[in-house]
Amino acid sequence: MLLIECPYCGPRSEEEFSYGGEAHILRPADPDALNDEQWADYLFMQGNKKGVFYERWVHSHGCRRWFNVARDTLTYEILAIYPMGAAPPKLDERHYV
Amino acid sequence: MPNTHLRRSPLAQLGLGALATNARGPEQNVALRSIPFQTAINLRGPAKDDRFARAVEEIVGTPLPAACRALPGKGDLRLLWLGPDEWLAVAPPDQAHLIGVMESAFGVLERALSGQHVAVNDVNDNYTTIEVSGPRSIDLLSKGCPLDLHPSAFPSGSCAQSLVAKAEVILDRDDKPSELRFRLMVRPSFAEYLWAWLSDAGQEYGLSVLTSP
Amino acid sequence: MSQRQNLTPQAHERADVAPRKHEGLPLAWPLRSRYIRLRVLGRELTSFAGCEVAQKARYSIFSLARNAIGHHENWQAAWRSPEPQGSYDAIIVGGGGHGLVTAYYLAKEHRLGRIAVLERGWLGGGNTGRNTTIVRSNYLWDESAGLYEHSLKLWESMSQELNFNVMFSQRGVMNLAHNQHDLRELSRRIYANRLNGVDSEFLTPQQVKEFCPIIDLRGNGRYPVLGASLQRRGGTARHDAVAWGYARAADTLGVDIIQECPVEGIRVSNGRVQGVETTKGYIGAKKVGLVAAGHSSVLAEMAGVRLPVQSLPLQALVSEPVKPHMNTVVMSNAVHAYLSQSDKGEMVIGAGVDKYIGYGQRGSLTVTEGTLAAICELFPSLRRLRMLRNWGGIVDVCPDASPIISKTPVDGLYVNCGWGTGGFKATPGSGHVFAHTIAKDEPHPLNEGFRLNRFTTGYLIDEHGAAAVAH
Amino acid sequence: MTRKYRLAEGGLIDRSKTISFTFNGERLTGHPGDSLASALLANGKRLVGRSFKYHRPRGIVTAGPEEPNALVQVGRDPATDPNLRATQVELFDGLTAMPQNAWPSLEHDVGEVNSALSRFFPAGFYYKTFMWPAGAWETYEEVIRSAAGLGKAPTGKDPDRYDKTYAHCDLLVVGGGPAGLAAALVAARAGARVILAEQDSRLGGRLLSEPQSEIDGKPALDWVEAAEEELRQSPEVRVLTRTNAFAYFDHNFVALHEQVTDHLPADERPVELPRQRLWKVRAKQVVLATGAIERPLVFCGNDRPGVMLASAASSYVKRYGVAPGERAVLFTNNDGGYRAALDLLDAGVRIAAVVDLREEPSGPLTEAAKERGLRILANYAVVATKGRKLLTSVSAARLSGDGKSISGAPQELECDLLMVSGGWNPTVHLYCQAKGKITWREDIAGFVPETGGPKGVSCAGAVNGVYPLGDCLREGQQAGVAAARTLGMEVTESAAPQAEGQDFLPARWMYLVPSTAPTGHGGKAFVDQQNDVTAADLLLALREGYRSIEHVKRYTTTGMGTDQGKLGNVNAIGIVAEHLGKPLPEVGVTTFRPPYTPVTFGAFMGRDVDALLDPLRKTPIDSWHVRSGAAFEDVGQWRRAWYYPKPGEDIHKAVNREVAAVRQAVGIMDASTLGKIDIQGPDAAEFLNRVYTNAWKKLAVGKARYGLMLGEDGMVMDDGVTARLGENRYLMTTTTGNAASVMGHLEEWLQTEWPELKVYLTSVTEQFATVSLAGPYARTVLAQLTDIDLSPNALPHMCLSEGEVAGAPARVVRVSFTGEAAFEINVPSSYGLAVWEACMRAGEPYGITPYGTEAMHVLRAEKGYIIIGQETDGSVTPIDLGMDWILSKTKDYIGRRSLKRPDILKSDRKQLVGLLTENPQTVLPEGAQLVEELKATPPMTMVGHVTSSYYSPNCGHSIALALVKGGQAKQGETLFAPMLDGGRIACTITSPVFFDPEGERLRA
Repeated sequence: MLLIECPYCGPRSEEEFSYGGEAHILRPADPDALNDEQWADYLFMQGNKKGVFYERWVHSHGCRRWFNVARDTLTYEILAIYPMGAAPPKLDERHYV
Repeated sequence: MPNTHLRRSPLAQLGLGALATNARGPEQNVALRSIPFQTAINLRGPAKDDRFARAVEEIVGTPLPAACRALPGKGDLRLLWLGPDEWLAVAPPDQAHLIGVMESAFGVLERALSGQHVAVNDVNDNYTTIEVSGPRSIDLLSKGCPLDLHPSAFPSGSCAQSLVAKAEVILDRDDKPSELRFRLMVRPSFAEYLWAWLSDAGQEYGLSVLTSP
Repeated sequence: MSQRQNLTPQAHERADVAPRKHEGLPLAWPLRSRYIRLRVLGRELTSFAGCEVAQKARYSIFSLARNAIGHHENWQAAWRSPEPQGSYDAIIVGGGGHGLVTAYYLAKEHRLGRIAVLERGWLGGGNTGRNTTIVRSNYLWDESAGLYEHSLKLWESMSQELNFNVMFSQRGVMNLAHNQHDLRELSRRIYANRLNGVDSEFLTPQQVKEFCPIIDLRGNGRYPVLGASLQRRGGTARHDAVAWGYARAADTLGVDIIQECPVEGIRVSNGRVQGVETTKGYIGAKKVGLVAAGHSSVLAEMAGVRLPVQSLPLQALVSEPVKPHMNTVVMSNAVHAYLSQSDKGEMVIGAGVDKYIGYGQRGSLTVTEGTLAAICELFPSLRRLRMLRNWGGIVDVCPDASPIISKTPVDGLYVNCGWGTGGFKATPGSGHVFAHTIAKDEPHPLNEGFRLNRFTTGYLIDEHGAAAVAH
Repeated sequence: MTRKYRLAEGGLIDRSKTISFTFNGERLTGHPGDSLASALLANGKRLVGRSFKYHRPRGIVTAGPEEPNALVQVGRDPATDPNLRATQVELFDGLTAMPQNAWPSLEHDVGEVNSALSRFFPAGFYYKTFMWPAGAWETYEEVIRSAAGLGKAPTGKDPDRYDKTYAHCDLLVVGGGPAGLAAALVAARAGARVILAEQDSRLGGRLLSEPQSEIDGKPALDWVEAAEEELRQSPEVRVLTRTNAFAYFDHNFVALHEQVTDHLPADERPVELPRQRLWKVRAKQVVLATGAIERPLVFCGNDRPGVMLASAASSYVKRYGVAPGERAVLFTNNDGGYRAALDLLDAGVRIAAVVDLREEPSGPLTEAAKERGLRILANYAVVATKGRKLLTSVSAARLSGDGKSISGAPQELECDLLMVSGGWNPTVHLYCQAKGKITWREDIAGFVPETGGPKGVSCAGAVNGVYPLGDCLREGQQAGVAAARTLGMEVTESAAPQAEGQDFLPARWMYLVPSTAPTGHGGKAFVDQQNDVTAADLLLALREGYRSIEHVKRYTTTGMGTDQGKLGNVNAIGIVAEHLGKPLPEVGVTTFRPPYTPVTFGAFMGRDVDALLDPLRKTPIDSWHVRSGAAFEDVGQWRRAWYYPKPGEDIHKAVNREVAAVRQAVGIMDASTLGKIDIQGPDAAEFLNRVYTNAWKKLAVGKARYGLMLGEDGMVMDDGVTARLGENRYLMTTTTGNAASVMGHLEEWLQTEWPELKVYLTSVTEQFATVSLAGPYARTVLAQLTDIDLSPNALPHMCLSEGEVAGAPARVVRVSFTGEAAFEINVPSSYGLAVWEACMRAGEPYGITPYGTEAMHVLRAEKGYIIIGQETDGSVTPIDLGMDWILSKTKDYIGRRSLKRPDILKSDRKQLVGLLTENPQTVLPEGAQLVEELKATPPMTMVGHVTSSYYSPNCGHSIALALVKGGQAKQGETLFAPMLDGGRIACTITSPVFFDPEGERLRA
């Protein structure tokens, strides 16, 4: 049961949020320039990191704003929260087998 | 002019009038009240732009509230923060003309603020209001609301969008000097559910139904 | 509803219901005859797949009685605990049900010589030992129905094939419909199942009540029961026994099962797999099959292969044991719950999937609350039962809620993952076709559709409706 | 029954009141303050249950939540609770309890035959047999199932109510013993918001059973009382007794289970109170003062009724004023165990002997026992016990030099109570759930929390392996101070409460006590009494290769009973470690899974039940539908009118009538549930261009257009009509079911991909009620109610106009989902009912007919219009639907690139077609699968399926829509729909448009 600090509303409970998967995947500017494999990569090959993962959340039952979260997907520790469009913070990798 | 007497509260089916009293009874530690037909205007715009903020203040009589806060304006109006570029002006039913005032004012403003844009939406009927008051209000709401409503975390003047049970609500805490008071703005289609839920959850505290304004 | 000719009870009673039991597959025979031979040979060492392995005494009521006299001190180990060899013909990464079955069939049907199963923890410690043990094959799409039905047939002869009682109990699986949309989808699936040769029938609410008397069809309900599909050949099995039974059988065929041996790297050169780095050192391999459920993408990434899977927490729970209270399996998509009673008497309940990636093997309380509220609504007599244990697994979910059983861009590297909530029931079939894929370097006809590149070409097999929970 | 077991004085019971209860049908008495277990003991009831597998007679072993044996069924069906631990059930007047798992009776249980045959039922026996003949398993299984299970589930609906609530605090203290109280007190004094959760009915923890202890020079219970008083008086403190902290989630979220009225007689339970409550606590800091549980010894015959934990025997004497036996033997491996012998001696119980595993017993309590003249058999072990339904004697024998076997002849000690102490297991469950790491402490032979654990969690007292009372108080206070300081609170330093107290050491650790015969060769030494797992079973598992502790657990089921191994697990690990020759910590522990003790399903449900399970959303016009006798269907959370049967009508007659009325006269429909999204901003058109497949930049103000929305995977996601209200303002409609998801989808793209677009989105679904008038007289009816010019020229198809309708401010849009000329009247939702009623009145002369969703489905199917979720299922592209015309070729949009993937371009994909049955009266079942070639038996190759199918009174025959492989090129071909009863329906592929293909009517 995560406690997520919405950058706009402050710390709120997990129930108020929805998940948006991996962050920093940009829609290709010219989709037609991509071959099928590249397009599939954009569409489906989302990261599934065990360790520090940069992901998107939306405060869906609150202010409805999207933002980015860096979270350890094993310990569920939240390491950073930053707005959409911002570059991800530099965090130490965590290696789990 | 529209015939406002044609309007019907989303809770009309419940026949609350027959149950309602004017004040909370001594054994009753929590009270519910239906407040239909409130004027509600959703306002979007650039918070950081002074001209926008000033224009809002001029119309509603209050500066833009800070995050998760609500401020009183003129004529019983309250301006609620909903998000970084979103507010809700709530006022009694007779203030419905404000929407026209805003639309034209911001229309002018938008043209003046080239590159900025503003949106105004009449959401009067998109919400109805249920007021929860009485000393056990926080206990009652906490049964369904994940927010920390303790005065140290959510003092009077706070507002938030959250959940109460399975209904999305806008909570606006506006205590009277001697009484905890929360206003819950909820979509009309959820109103019966929310009312039933609050009535059920409030049973153990003793529950009054107060007369609607 | 004659206007739509909706399924009437009469139509079903005399319908072409699939027989309750199926003959054992021909596949089972070679092993059985070997067993017979082995019994004659007694405890003699037999060479299998180039490896000296002590044959195991058969389990039976007689062996049990014999051993009782010997204070149970003469039982053999179900499997050896060997140290890894320097290299293998094939390495299966993941000692869950799917991995063990794969190894078993590689040895049994494809006669691969040296095979190892590498398990990071203990056999069956992942989703094999964490699921709600439901087995069924009533999937919508042809590809899924083919694979799961193949699997179901293997379930029907598994205990005999393995000489290990996996307690496969065909007590029927019901899927409930709660609204018109559910009914329409249910009907579509029943028709498809029947034409695919999968047993499936429609139950009216009254028939649902007769089949499972503790369901409250209406109550004050938000979710009335408007009908159900029933697969009578579906049911449950003892999950741990599946891992142990296949481990014992694979070990008998010479497969090295190496526990507590996490894989830390996969060596690839010239586009071909060379072996794996483990905590017990480097082990060479001509072929490597990844069967690691929630950890599949972590492993595949070691070989530079990206997989379209997300690893999500999935919860399950059991009640304290009570005397027999229900005799079937009930699933409800609308409220994300599935329920059966174990032989021990525990009510076994599957809950929903958490929405975010998590390797922590635990889920949110919210999910448990939602599931139990739904269970309490459908089965009001269960409200006073108490939750005894609650746990989480990591399910690997594909965008189309169907698995991947496939070659990969790396030669000699194969992947079997993305089972979401459907993995346990598929165990024998999945391992069987995966063994074929590894051995022949081409898919078995039954897993052709489940290739990795379907995400590129767009041939998705959307089974979201078939999964018991929303992904 | 004799009252000789109730002591003349002492205990925290109210002797002034006598209450009656029944057990096993017998009427017995006790006092307020008794547990069911203490009352049973007071009544001399020593046999209370039968074991799970062997049906062996069992008695009360503990005085707390770790009880493995005394499980009872309390209350009458349907308000009955199986598997309650008698040690935790508070006695109340009128309580009825029954023993479980015994038939025909507790005294004479036929299941006991299992015990005689037990050598054939070792661990895992079922994996090895019941396989012959193939397919007979289910027959065996029925027998096994009826023998298994413990209590009985209720058969009817639970009459009780449950509650749940969130709570927030600065500090959550779990455990109301001395350490927990000390922590709570100091934090409360610093002004912290504190929640103190205690599973017992009273605060005090171990002190309740050690009333002789002193704190700050006063009786310990006086200190407890003062502490409780102070805490209850503090406004920011919440003291929760009868509350079990059962699960620890991420970020300091802890779930508590409070039993609110279970302890009250049925007629004293306030109706307004729930039976139980689930607390969902988010704490900034947590102090776990969860204590420790005494560990039993594993020896032959250790499950006989009369064998009890030493600390439990003390509890019965000290807390409940009950002598748990008449003549006792103590079997211990540590000094602390002697406390029970002394307590019982003080209470006048004879102590036959102390059997001490230690070679040279010493320690303060041992010395006290020696002084009192107790007979101590040093370096001795209990090797057997006797007595069928109650212990009559134990055999003790001297240990060999290495302690691994017995030397010398056993001697028999007569007794009816054997008190056992094998050391203590710190209760680290919650700490482990909090992802704290534990470490093995050799000196106390226990797993304790590692120091420096997870953020915000600390442990205090016995859970840390700290036993002396004074140390527990000090640790508790320190933890409270540290928590408050972490939160930035001022804490004034004060001395911790002072108390004497001692450890239970020295001890001699032995996980499996040797017996006269090798393990498994006679006599059963139980590790897990509830699941009947013996030491021999563990060794068998190891022998068979199940060497991981998790395998041992699963193979033998040790620790999987309702007590979750609170007594047995460390012994099991110890035995496994010894056998494998590994250090104990290397074997490791099994996962500490929640809940700590079982929690009622009803508590998780709370009030999310019946009508409150899920919101049932109603439109502003819903009450009219109810009054008019509508049948409803649920669409997502919405309740929608399905059809309006008149007396004597079934669904078909009603729908046929409604469908005909729309085509021939005028129909009225409540379309308020459609999603509505206000889109404003200078880039609104560009935004629509990106999210819809067709072009939007040229739509004029006052006009509307149909749009199709795809997912980025190219699959159809939603559709609807969007109107341009102003220069920079549009109103989008979505399907009912997708309103929220479309809004989410649009916000996601806007905020995460296209933040540069100047667009604001606002959901206004419920701002408007939507009344749809359709049919030849729709215009005539509406014209009576409005000043808006409705003429086809002034308001043509797909145009809108604003004005007043029936006194309400309205926007009228000419949009049709029926193929008739139709007017969608949008009014603020509070006016919805009035406008609907006005339309009904105005339409009466024209035969206005309300129609529901079913008729709407038929009408649109006649026109070949799709319904999202019916013709589409997430795997259908617009090309498949024959809607290529709506795909812009000149701009990009979400999903466009995906439509160019090879498998999407194939011509044999399933495509939308119409179907006409051979017999026009036959209606294909929806969901029916289609084949080109019939075979006698399955499998048959399916080429498609029926998505929608109805009888069309307007066409005079049945119509169906279907998705068929390559269907668009197969017009005129015949397909068959095999029926479940062996029949088949032949049909011909046609165009999906069955009615008015030119669309003249809707433009009328």
